[in-house]
Amino acid sequence: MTRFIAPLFLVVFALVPLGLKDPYLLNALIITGILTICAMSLNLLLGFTGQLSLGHVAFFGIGAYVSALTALGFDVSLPLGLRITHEGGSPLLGFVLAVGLTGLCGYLIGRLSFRVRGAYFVIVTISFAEVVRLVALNWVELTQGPLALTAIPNMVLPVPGLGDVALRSKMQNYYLVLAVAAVSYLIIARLVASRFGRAMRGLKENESLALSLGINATRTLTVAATVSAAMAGAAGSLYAHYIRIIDPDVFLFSYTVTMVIMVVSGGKGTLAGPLVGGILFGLLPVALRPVMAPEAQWIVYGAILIAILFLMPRGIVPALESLALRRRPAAETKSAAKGAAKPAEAGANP
Amino acid sequence: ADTIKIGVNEPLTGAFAASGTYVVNGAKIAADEINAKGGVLGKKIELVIEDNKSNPTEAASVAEKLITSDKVPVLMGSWGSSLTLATMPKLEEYQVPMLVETSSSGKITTSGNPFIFRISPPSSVEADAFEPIAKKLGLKKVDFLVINNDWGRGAAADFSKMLKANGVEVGLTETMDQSAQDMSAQLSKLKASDADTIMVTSAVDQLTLLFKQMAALGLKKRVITTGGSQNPDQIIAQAGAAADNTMHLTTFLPWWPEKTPNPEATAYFLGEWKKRGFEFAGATESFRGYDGIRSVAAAIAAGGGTDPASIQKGFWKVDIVGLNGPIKFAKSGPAGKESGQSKPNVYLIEITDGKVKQVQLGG
Amino acid sequence: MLEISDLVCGYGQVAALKGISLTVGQGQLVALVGANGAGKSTTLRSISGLVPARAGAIRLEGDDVTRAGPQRMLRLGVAHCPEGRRVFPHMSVADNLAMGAYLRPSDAALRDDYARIYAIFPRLAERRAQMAGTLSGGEQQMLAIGRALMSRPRLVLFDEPSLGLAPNIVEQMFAIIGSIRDAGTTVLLVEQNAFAALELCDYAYLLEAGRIVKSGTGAELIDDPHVRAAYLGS
Amino acid sequence: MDQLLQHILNALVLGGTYALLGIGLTLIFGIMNVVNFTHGALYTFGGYAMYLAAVALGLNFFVALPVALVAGLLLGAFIEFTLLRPLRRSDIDTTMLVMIGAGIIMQSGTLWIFGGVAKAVPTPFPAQPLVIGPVSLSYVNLFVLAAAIALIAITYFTINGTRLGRAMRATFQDHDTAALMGVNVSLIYTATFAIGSALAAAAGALLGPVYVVTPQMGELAAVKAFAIVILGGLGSISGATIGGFILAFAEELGAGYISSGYRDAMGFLIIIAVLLVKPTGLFARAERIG
Amino acid sequence: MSTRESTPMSHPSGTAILSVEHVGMRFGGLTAIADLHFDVHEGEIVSLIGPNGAGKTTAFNIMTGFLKPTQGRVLFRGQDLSKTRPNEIARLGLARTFQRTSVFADDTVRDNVLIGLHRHGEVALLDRLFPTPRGRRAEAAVRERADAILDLVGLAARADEKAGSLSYGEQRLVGFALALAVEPKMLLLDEPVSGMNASETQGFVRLIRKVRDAGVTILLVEHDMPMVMVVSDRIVCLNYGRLIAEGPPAAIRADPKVIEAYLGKSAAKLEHKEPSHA
Ligand SMILES: Nc1ncnc2c1ncn2[C@@H]1O[C@H](COP(=O)(O)OP(=O)(O)OP(=O)(O)O)[C@@H](O)[C@H]1O
Ligand SMILES: Nc1ncnc2c1ncn2[C@@H]1O[C@H](COP(=O)(O)OP(=O)(O)OP(=O)(O)O)[C@@H](O)[C@H]1O
Ligand SMILES: [Mg+2]
Ligand SMILES: [Mg+2]
Repeated sequence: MTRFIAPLFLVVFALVPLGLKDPYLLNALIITGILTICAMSLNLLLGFTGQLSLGHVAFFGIGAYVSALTALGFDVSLPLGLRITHEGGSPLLGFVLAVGLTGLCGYLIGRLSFRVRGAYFVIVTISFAEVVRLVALNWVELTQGPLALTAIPNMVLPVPGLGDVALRSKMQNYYLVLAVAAVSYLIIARLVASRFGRAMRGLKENESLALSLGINATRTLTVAATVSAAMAGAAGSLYAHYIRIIDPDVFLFSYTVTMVIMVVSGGKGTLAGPLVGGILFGLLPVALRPVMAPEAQWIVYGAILIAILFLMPRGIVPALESLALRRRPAAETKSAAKGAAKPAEAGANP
Repeated sequence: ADTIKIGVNEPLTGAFAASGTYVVNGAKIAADEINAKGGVLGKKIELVIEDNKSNPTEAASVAEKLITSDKVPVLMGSWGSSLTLATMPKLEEYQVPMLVETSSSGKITTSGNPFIFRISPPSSVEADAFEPIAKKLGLKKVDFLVINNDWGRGAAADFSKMLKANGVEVGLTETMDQSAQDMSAQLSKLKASDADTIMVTSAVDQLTLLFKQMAALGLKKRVITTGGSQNPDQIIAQAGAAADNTMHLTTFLPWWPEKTPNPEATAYFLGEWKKRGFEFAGATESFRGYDGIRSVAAAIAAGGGTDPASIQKGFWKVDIVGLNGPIKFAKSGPAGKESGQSKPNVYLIEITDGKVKQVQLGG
Repeated sequence: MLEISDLVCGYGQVAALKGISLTVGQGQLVALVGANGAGKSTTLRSISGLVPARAGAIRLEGDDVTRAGPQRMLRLGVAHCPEGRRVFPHMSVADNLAMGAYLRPSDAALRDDYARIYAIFPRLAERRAQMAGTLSGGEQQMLAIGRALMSRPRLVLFDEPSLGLAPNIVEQMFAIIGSIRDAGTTVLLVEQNAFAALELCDYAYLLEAGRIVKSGTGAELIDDPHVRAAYLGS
Repeated sequence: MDQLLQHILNALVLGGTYALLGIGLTLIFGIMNVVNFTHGALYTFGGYAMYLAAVALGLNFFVALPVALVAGLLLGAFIEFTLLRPLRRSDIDTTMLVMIGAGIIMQSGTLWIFGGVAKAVPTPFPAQPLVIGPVSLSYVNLFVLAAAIALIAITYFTINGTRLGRAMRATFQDHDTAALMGVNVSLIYTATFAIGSALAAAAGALLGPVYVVTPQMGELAAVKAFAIVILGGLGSISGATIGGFILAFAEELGAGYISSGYRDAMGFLIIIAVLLVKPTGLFARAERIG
Repeated sequence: MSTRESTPMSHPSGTAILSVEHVGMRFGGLTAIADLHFDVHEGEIVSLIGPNGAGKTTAFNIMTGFLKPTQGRVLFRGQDLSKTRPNEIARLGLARTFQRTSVFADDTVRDNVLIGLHRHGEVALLDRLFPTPRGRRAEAAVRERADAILDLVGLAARADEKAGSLSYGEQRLVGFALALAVEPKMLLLDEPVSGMNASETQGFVRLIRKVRDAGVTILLVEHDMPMVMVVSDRIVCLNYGRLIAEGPPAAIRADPKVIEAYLGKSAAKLEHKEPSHA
């Protein structure tokens, strides 16, 4: 049943702009879409490999900066008298470079930090994001630091017959985000369904057992981290060319928190989870804004988050799934609820 | 419509909540005053206040909402420079002018956005105003300690330039994170340097901490703060004796309404401020909101229309006396796409024995 | 001492016990045998209160304890030595034993109890300060047994205590269980080493797929052709 | 040289406060395995509790401190009881998210009630610093260091030397088996969270008067606390203490001699470096496989 | 302590598939294994026995790369495993089970085996990104293999249940099925029949014989002496990390050192019971 969520979303959201002319809501949907791409990419790590990255915003931010700097150009001097000057180029090239470079960052971080797991991985990712933020803040020559990169051009796409088209309108950006989201979803879906997905699942549940079965932990996790980072980088690039100004605030921890909220509330480790969570928590603030005081909006936001988890501890999509299961004949329903004692689980031996 | 809407895009939650709230309170006083006097162009003005959550993405979204959903023809905002910068593409997109009441980044008025009108001084303006004072104080060597954002960095750069041009030596430039609470490392380093003066740029909370920590470290040098967000009364209340003998560059003198460029308005504003139960301490920040809305109203009146284009034109004709000096927009930025920048007065005050006193420079 | 009637319990939608009744007399050693998944461990878990009963009753010396939690059961003198060791991995051997005596922290006899356990399992004495999680499997099993005895129970539930123990230790362990019984403690024993358990016990029950299918003295069950074929491997 | 001495002294004082931040979290995150996103909010809560007790109620500073600590204890117990207990068997990400929600509510609630303007809490200590040769140090910092060391010592003893502490460790290693030992598992969950919260609140109450109290004061504190806990090894009180001092020295010397812009990066760089060399943290606990 | 010289003669046909060469392992001050030295030959079933804490599991952990020995090395089919990681060792064809039950508790039993079969159904990137018929065929083939393995170990009826909800004994079978899914050349089994009763054990003996006959060499750690005696071609006995005896079951059963350290009185029973197992 939840299999149909994604195609349904695609159809519905492809039709939305035809009926919806309010640019503010379209803007909200674009931002939500960008964050949802991030959430999907985070889900690949958190949901499918069980590794929580609380530094995911780093890839988003790096993607944004790489893409913006590629488009704007820069001129930096490096130690040893080196000097790099770049004239500024196509935003599309920026997008490609953003994906490539964040993928590379993801790969390196993966190589380095998958020597550590669990809580240690969490802190390495937080640390990485914090260090990157401080570099963006302090390397003024390259990033303009807190003075921000402004006047970033809109994304440009080559359209056959029309030459290069700058995506200025909301509608164009909306469909661009939708397309990138769809492609990301497809990549994750196929990856997870493959044998590679099985390897991720094995590692998530019982690492030493997975190793003993020949699953290459480092490679599997590194591939997941690379793909995940590249997607977040793509989202960052879309963001930079849409908002058109970035400063070190793109590395705000609260973006990571938002991504985590989207993934876990929707249902981590499910394909549709981040979509559902993303749309919900992307649009919730928009819905709350007109009805109450600013502080109250946050309080209600937090309360709704808690309420969802109380009702559906494993997230919305898994809850829908087990609801669907319960409707079927009782014989098939070996329910999802975790049993009481689990002989195999306790203790030190992983 | 029978009212004229003014969009107010300020941080009411998140890191800058305190400042944004001050500005909004000042804005409300101005709006009520204007409406009590009959409004503008025969219509009442209506503030549409939105919280940008101290987050640039939200600031842009809020601008979008105010312009497209609430259909405001003019905006005021957005306190922090990155918040303001994030809204600027939207102004261009929808051709709606915005009055900038607090942000200090030079980029705001130099990047060729003709919809921007700013009443707060960028640090270069402040530095220029400081030039005669610096000479009189006889500064020899100056270190900087600034908040690590556009405001602090901009101040350090502009003041250094001005000081060097005047033959004053510039030593260290240390930065501190926006949310940092412990600055003892930076201060110990500054203590050991041979400069006679430290110029500090940061918000009031961090200044309070700095003065306390300076006292704890026994750091006794001349300290001058810039940026006008010092809120001296709060500093005195919270840092106590540690704040003694610190000097502050400020743009508003609420302690002596009679000395301000517009004593009448100042008295009214402070009276209202008190009547509404706000603490006196906040006046030094909230007056920007008050002046901002008054400037917007003046622009509407001068432009003669309630559409964005008339208001934008009207801004160029604004000529009123704000609480900190004349508000009149001069052209700034690339030709043909200039933004407006007003040049406020700058004063130097000093805290002695828990009291604020103006440093008379005899000029 | 312990009386179970028509006990039903399970996990999620699965019923692991489908109405079992059994009795353990004061001072008796009763064995519970059955195939993998028959529900032996579940029976012990529901007695000690880890798995709630869905129907039926558990009575201890006549009092209804069906809904009593683990803490209350232990206070009443029922100790449960769980299947699969379940030692506290990041606590030392000595701390694990101390946990066994959690409910009687200031008992003067505690020292004697440590000494007694260390005497039974000298290996544990050698490893007093080692983290339990790094012990070998058999060492952990010794610790689990010792820990259960630390509470000075009147009724002990042993779930496969011989699991992973070397043959000479298994022998020793059965001797210990026998001597516990001889000292007046009641024992309910679940064992895969059915032959040894049946030889030792006073009375035995055979559990299959959540139901008691046979009961009798150990010797009777050993001689039962079905038991011989299905559980004793001959 | 004088500057170095001063830096070292600063780092010692700062290290004490960091250690204090870390130990509350090491209980909840390290031992209980709850990724506690309310830690920062509890720290803030301690600051405001101190403000209310000392300024609004006018209590003596040394009376207000324990009041704030007890308030933290009660709030922690309340959070555990209402938010964590119903989700006891859920996985760590679910409870983490609930804690995120609770943290958001607490922070926004504080802003709503107290406004964004910083509050100051007066201390009875002399404003003049203690000057020893070329270095100086404020009395209030000295007091905080002493209080931090005392709290750390008490916590260390409670966890490692008492029956309660043993029951805590046992419960979070295997709660079913702990229940079989006669431990009242629910009580232990509540107690552990409450103690961890009380320590966070104590840190806020001690540091609030040193700094100022704002609704955001907990944000940075929480991130540092996580770093400290992991640097020292999860669940290890002595590890968290040492982690706190390491972080303090890294920041202080990094800012003093490398670049103040990268001050906060120093700690994180050290963390990355340490974990690369010793992936299990500085004070790993032994594990075995098979 | 070196009785190993006899092996080449007693197995003229076998070449060593696994050689443990003077391996030592220390944990802090504790010597878990000291100078362990023995070979296993292709097609053999060898048992590694010894008292609790003698170092058997530690030896397995070294052979499969989970621990790096502090001394000595292990060769598998001539290849030195010193620098090889656990997953690479599994790919070389050396699989193991764990003493502690170890399954993917949240997955169904079939999915467990599918994870074990992760190397199968290797499909091209294109097939991975789009559901091509070829990809689907490969997937079906893998599922078939998984069901065959479950059939073999007798878990077919439980295939759709969560592995974590199985009873202890059943989970041990899942562990065995997982090791088989690796398609090993050699299997290391750590107490596979613990938690099984005598009849179940007999079934398991038949199972491993079948596996051996399919060409898989087996090294077994087990405390169930009747089973060890009946199934082993050869037995290696450790005590305190040292090899104290090595030889065919009959010799080990009678070895006074082994009786003293390990077998106890049960040694006598073994002789008497053995025929009934054969
Ligand atoms: N935590 C659990 N969740 C769901 N089902 C469970 C759980 N634990 C046990 N079961 C099921 O309950 C039934 C009885 O299990 P139990 O552990 O009592 O068997 P047992 O007789 O002790 O078997 P063994 O000899 O293998 O230990 C089995 O079918 C098992 O699958
Ligand atoms: N990580 C570790 N740290 C410290 N000591 C360890 C560690 N792993 C094993 N040991 C010790 O090494 C010795 C050998 O352990 P091992 O698990 O190999 O024994 P074993 O022969 O498998 O015993 P059993 O038959 O009881 O399973 C034991 O005394 C154990 O306590
Ligand atoms: Mg069992
Ligand atoms: Mg072992």
